Amino acid sequence: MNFDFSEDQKFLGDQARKYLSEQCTTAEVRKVLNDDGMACHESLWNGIAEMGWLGTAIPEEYGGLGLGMLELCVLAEEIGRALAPVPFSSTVYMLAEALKLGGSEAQKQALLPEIAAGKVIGAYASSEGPGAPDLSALKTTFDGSKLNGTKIPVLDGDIATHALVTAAENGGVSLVLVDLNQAGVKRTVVKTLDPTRSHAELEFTDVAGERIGEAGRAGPLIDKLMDRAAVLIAFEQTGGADRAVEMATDYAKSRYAFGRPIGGYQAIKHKLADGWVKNQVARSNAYYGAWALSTDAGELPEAAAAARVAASEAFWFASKENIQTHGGMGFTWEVDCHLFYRRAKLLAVQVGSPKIWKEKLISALENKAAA
Amino acid sequence: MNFDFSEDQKFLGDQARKYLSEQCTTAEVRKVLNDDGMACHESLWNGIAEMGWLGTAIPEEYGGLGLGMLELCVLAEEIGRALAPVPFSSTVYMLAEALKLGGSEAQKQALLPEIAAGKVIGAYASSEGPGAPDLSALKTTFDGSKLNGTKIPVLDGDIATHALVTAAENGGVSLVLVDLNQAGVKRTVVKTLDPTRSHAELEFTDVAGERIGEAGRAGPLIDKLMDRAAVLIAFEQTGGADRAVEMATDYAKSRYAFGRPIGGYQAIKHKLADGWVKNQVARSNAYYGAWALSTDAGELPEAAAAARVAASEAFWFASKENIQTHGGMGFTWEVDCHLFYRRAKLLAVQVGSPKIWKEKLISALENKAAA
Amino acid sequence: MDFNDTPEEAAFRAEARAFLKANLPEKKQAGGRERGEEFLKRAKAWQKTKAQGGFAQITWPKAVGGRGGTPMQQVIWNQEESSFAAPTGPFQIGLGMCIPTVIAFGSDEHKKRYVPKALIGEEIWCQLFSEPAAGSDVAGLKTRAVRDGDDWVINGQKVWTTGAQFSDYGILLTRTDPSVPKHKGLTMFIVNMKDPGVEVRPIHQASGGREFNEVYFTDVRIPDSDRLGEVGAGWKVALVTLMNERLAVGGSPGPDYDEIMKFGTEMGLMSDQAFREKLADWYIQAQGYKLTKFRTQTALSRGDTPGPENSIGKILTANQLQDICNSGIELQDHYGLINDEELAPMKAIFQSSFMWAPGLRIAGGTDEILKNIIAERVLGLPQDVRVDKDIAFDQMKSG
Amino acid sequence: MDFNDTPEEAAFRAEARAFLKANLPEKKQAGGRERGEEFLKRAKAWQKTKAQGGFAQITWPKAVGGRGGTPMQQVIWNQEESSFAAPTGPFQIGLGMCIPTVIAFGSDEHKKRYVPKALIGEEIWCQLFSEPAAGSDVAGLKTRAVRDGDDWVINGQKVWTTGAQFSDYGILLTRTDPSVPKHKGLTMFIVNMKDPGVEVRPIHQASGGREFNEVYFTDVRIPDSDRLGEVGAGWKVALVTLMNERLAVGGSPGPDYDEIMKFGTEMGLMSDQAFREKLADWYIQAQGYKLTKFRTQTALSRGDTPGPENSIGKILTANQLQDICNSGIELQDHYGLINDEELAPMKAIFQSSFMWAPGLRIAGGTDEILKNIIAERVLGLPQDVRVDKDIAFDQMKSG
Repeated sequence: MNFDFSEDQKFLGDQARKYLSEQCTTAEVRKVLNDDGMACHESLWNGIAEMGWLGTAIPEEYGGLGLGMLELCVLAEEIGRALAPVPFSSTVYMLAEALKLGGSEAQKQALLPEIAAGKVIGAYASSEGPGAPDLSALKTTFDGSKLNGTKIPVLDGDIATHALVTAAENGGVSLVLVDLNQAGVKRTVVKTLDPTRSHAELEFTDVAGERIGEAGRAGPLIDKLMDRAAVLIAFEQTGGADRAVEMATDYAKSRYAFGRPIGGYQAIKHKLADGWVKNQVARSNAYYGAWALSTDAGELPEAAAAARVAASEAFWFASKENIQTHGGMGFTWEVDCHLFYRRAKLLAVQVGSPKIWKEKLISALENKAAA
Repeated sequence: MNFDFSEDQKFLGDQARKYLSEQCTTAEVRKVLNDDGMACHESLWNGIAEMGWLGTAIPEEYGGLGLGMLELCVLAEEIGRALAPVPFSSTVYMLAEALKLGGSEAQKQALLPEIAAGKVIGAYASSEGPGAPDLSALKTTFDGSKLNGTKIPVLDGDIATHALVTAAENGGVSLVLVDLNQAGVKRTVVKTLDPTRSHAELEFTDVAGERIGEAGRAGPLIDKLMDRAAVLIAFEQTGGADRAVEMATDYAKSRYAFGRPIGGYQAIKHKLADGWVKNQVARSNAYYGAWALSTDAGELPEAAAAARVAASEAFWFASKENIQTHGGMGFTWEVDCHLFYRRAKLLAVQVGSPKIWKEKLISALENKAAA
Repeated sequence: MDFNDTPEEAAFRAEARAFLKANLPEKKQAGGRERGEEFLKRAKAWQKTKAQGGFAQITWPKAVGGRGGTPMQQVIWNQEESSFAAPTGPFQIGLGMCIPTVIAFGSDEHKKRYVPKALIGEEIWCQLFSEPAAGSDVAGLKTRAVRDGDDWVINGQKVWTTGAQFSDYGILLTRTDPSVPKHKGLTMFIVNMKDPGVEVRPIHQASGGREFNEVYFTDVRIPDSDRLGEVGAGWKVALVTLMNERLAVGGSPGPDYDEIMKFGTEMGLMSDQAFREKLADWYIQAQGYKLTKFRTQTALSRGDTPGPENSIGKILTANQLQDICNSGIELQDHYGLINDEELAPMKAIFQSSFMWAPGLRIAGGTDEILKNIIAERVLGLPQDVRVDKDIAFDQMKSG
Repeated sequence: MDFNDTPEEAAFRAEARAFLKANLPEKKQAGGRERGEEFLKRAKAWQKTKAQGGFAQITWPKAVGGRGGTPMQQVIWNQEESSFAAPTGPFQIGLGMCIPTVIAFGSDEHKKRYVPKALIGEEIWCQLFSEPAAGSDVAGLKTRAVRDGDDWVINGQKVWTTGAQFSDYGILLTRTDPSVPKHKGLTMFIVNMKDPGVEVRPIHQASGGREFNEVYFTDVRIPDSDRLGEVGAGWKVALVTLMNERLAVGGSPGPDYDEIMKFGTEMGLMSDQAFREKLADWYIQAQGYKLTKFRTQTALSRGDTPGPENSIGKILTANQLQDICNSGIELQDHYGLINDEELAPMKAIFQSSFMWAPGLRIAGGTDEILKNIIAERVLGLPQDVRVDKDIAFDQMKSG
C-alpha cells in the first residue's frame, strides 16, 4: 500500500509552494483582478516557464522534464492554492495533453517544445452558449481545412496563441487545432465572475485549422482529455479549498467576539471541521484520480468524475463559509475571501459542471457493473 | 388576512391535547408497542369515538358533528403529537373521506353513521409490493362483483371492518369497498418498523365488493383522496415533529455535560433551532394545505404536496436529531425517542413517499404554469 | 381561514391604493437599486407627499405625526406601496430605527426638532453602531466619547453604515467608560453628519459594489444636550433600536424558485428528475417563508406583537438565494461564469445575486447569531457562556 | 503511487493467509451478529490458535506475547482475517483497549497474571467507563470507590458496556475524591466481573436488540493491589485506554452505495436522474472514507502514527448509513415499512440498519464530540469554555 505521493514529489510540491508564496501573493493576484487590461500575470507566467513546470509531464524528447502525471498533480495543487492568475490549465492540461494523447508526430514536434518553453499559450474552446456543449450538435463547423463558428466563453481565449476547438464534421465531432494569430479570428473579452482569469468570445470565419485525432471521431479523445483535466483541476480545487479552510481557521483564532476567539464557538468550530472533512474526502478522491491518471488505469472515468465532484463540492463549501466565518470583513473587497469564492465557481464549471460529472460517474459505474 | 385557525378551532385543539395527554401517554402507546397481540389501543379508540372526533367532518345528516375540514386538521395535529395508536387515519381520512367524495347515497347512509359511532374501522389497501403502486397496472382485479388479489402492507388491515381496495377493471382502476368479515379474505399480520400501528397482508379470493365511483375510472377520485389525506397526515407529522423538538429541547436543558446543560452548546442549540425552523416551514405549508382543503381550492394539489413533503422532512429531522440530542439514553427502549423515529417513518410512506409527492408538486406547478 | 381583508382592512387598502394611484406611477418592472442625487430628490418629495397624506408612519401615535393605525394597516400599506414605483429606501433606517429611538429616549426638544423633519423627508438619518472589531458583538465597540465641559469629543470608526453618504443625522453608540464591563460603559448620541470631523467613505464590497460606508470620527464635538438616555445606559437605548431593526428587515432580493423554474424550462431541464426535486425543495422553502409571514400578519391583525421568530426569514432566504444562484450558474455550465447583463440569461440575475448572497447571510445578524436568537429566545435554551461578562472593557482580550 | 504490498508486506500477507486457510473456514456471506455460548467457545478456541501461531497481537512486543510486528502487518492481518469466518468480536475490547492499559500501568504481577490469559483467549475483558449521567463527559462519572483498609469498596452503575455478560475482568474507572475538580478525583481498578456484587443487565435498545449492558456495583471489594496507576490519576490512565479505542473502531455495518445501487437497479430506478445524483454523492463519500483509510495505512506503513483525523470515519459512515437506509426504505414506498427478513427486499438490511444507525452516530463519540476533536486537535481551534474546570466535583451543577 502506497497511496501517497513520493518524497521527491512532495519535495517538488514544497518547492512550488515556496515559490508561489513569494511570487504569487494575493497582492499579485489582485493586480490581475483590478486591472481590466491585464489578462494574466506575465512575469509569474515567465517565472513558471523558467522553473520548467510547463514541461513537467512533457517527454524530454519534446523539450519537457519528462516527469509524470503525479508530478503535474502536485503542481496543480499549488497552482490552485495560490490562485495563480496564469493560463496554466489551458496550456498544460488542455493543449499539451491533447497533443500527447492524439497529436501527430509533426504536431508534437512543433508545439510541445514551445509549450515547455512558455512560448505557446493554449485555450480550449468548446462552449457555444448556456448549458453544456452537445458534442453531437455543435454549431461550429470544420470542413477539413476551414473552421467557422463562435465559441463563448473561452478561458484564456484573449491571450492564447493556439486553441483547441470542438467542431462538427461529417456528422460527428472533430478536435481542431487553430493558430489564433491569423485573419478571421475575432476575439472579444468577456466579463466573468472571476476576473483573475481572462475569458473571451472567439469568432472564427474561414479560419485554417488542423485536426488532432480523426475527422468526426474525436469523441473518445475529448472524453479522455476531459477525464485527465478533471483530475488535475480537482487538485487545483483541493489546494484552493485547503487554503480557504486554513484562512477561515486562522481568522477564527484571532477574531474575538464576546471576549473569546470566534473559533471557540461550536457553530464556527463545527463549520470548520465540516470543511476539513469535505477537504479530506476531496483529497482522497483526487489521489485516486491521480493514481488512475498516472497508471492509465481503466478506472479513470469513475475516478476522475468522483475527484471532480468531491473537489467542486469541497471548494464551494470552503469558499462560501470562509466568507461567512469572516463576517462583515469577509464581504469587503480588501479581504481575500472573495478571490476564493470566485475561483471556486470558475473551477466548478471550467470543464463541465458537477451535475454533468455526477452523471459521468454513474454511467461509468454502470458500465463497470455491466462488464 | 386570516391565516390561522379560529378561536373555536384552537379551543377544540386544546381540548384534544388535554384529553390525549391524559388518555394517550407514551405509557399507553407502549402497551401497543410491546404487546404483539394488541393491534391498537381499544379503550382510547372508544374514547375518541365517544368524544365525537370520528364524525368531526361528517355531515350531521349522516350522524357526524358536521364541522369542517379545518377542525379535522386541528385534531390530526393532536393525534400525531400523541402518537395515538388507533386507526384514525385509515377510518377517517381514508374511508369516511372516500365515501364523502365518491360514495353513493346508499353507501353514505350505510357507513358514515357507523364510522361516526366508532363501529366501523377502515383500511386503505393499495400497495402490492416494494415501490409505489402503479394504478394503471395493478395485479389485484375486480370484475364488477368479485375481487381477487393480494395487498401488502395494509395499515390497520388486521383490525379493519372495511377496506378500500384499488383494483384493475376494464383496463383502468376502480376503488372497491370491501366488507372484510367474509369468506375469501385472508389476513396475515406483518411486522413493520412502527409496531404501534398494525399492518397486515390482505389476500382476496373471489370476495364481494362494490365500487366507490366509476368502474375503471377512479383515478381522479383516488388522486383527490390522496391529496386530502396528505394534508391531514401533514398535520399529524407537524404535531409529532413539534413534540420531538420540544422533547429534545427539554432534555437539552436538563442534561449536563462538562458542568453545563448540553442545550448551552451551540452544536445542540443550532441543531434545535434548525429543527424549529423546519417545523415552522412544515406548519406554514400545512396551513396552506388546510386552507385549500377546507375551501376545495384549485391549489389543493400543490398545497397538499408541499405540505406533505415539508412535514415529512421536518418529522424525519426532528425525530432523528431527538435521538442524537439524547445521546446514549436516546438509543434505549425505555426512552421515548424511538417511538417518534418509528412513527415519522410510517407517516412518511403511508400515502406515498416524499419523492413521489415532490413529483406531484412539480407536475401541479407545471400544469398551473401551462394553464 | 382565508386570505381576505376584514371589511376595515379592505377599506384601508382601498384608501391607500387610491392615494398611491393619485400620486405615483405604477411599477413597470423590478429595477436595479436606484441611486444618485436625482433619486434622492424624488424620495424626499414622495416622503413629504406621504406624510401630508397621513401615510408616513402608520403605527405611530398621531401626537408625533403618525396615523395611530394598526400594524396590519402598515403591512397593507407596504404591500400596496411596493406595487408602485415608490422611492422609499433612504428613509427606512431613519424612520424605522433611529427616530423611534429618539422618540423613546429624546427630550421634548429633540422630538420637536427632529421628528417632524424626518417624517416629512427633509432630513435623513443613519444608524452608527457596527465597528470593524464589533460586528456580531456590537457592544464590543471602541469609538470613544470623552467629556469635555458641556461637550463630548468623539473619536473612532463605524462601518457598514447604510445611507451615511446622504444622511443629515445619525444615532451614534459610543464608549464613555472603558473601565467597566462592556455593556455598562456605552452612551448614545445624536450626531450631525455634516460636522467637519465626520468623514464618510464608501466600502468596496466583495461583490464589487459600494453601497455601504465607513464613517470616521475625528474630534467631533457633540453637546451633552444631544445625548440619548443616561450616560452609561447606551446599551439599553441600542436594544430599542435593534428591536425595531428586526421589524424593518425586508424580503429577499434576487431569484427564487419561480425564476429558476422559468429558467429551467427555457433550458429544457424540466425532464430532469434531479432538477425537479430540487425545484420542489426550493418551492417548499419559499412557500414556508411567504406563508410564515402570512401567519405573522395574522397575529398582527389580531393585535399580537411579533417576536424573535421573525429571524427565521433571513436564515431561509439568504441560504436559499445562495443555493439557487449557484445552481442557476452551474446549469449554464461554463457559460454561467459570464457576469454581463447583455450576455447572461435573465440579465445575469443569478450571477449578480451570487455575489450578493454571502453579504445577505451576514448583514443584520449572521446565520449563527440568528440561530442563537431562536435557540435562546424562542426555545429558551441557555445563553452561550459569556467570559467577558464581568470584566472591565479595557481588561478584556480582543485578539 | 500504487496499491501493492511491498515485498515484505506481500510475504507477511502470504504467511497470514496460509495460516488462516489452514485453521478457518472461508466466509460464505456477511452474516448477522453471532452470539451465544457456542460462539463464545469457538471464539476462545480461535484466539488460542491465533496466539499460538503468533498472530494474536501483531504490534505488541514479543516480551508480552506479541509479534513485535508493524502496524501495517496488523492491518494486513485484519484484512485477511476478515475474509474468513473468524469469530473475533469478544476479544476486541480486551486486547484492543484493556490489556494495553494493564501493560502500561499495571505492576509486573498484573502483567504476568492477566496478559497471557487474555492473549490466549482464556479470559475476556470489558471496559467500564460510561455512566448514565456521564456519556460524552466521561470524567463526570459518579461510581464511588471508598478506601476501607487494604480494599476499596465500589458502588455505582456503568452503562453501554460491550461484552460485560461474558467478561471475566474489567477495567473500572471510579471516583475516589469528589472534593477536587472532576478530572482529578478519579482512580482506575481491575475488577473481577464474577464478583457477587457485580450485576450485569442487558440494555433493551431502541432498535429492539440487547447487545449492550448495564453493570451495577454493590459493595464490591477490590484490593488496593488491583489499582492501575496512582490514586487520583485515573483520568491519565483512561486517556491511554481511549486513545486505543480510536484505533479499534471498526468500519460501517450496513448497506452502502453499492447495496443501494444494486437495489435501485432491481427497482428500475436507474433511469431516475435524482436517484443517480444521490448515488453519486454516496459513492464519493464511501470512496472518501475508504481511500482516506488507504492514506492512513500508507502513513502507518511509513512509520507514522495516525492521529485524531481518524474521527472522520465515523462521522462520514454513520450519517451516510442513516441516509442510505432512509432512502432504501422510501424507495420501497409503503412496503418499505415492513421489517421482516422474509418479506423485505435484501433481507431487510435497510430496515434493520435504519434502527441501528442512530446508535452508531452516538457510540464511541457523538458526531458533535468528534467534530470538536477535529476542530481542536487537527485545526487547533480553542476548546469549549469549561465552566467546571476548577470546581470541586461535589460542588458542580449536574442537572
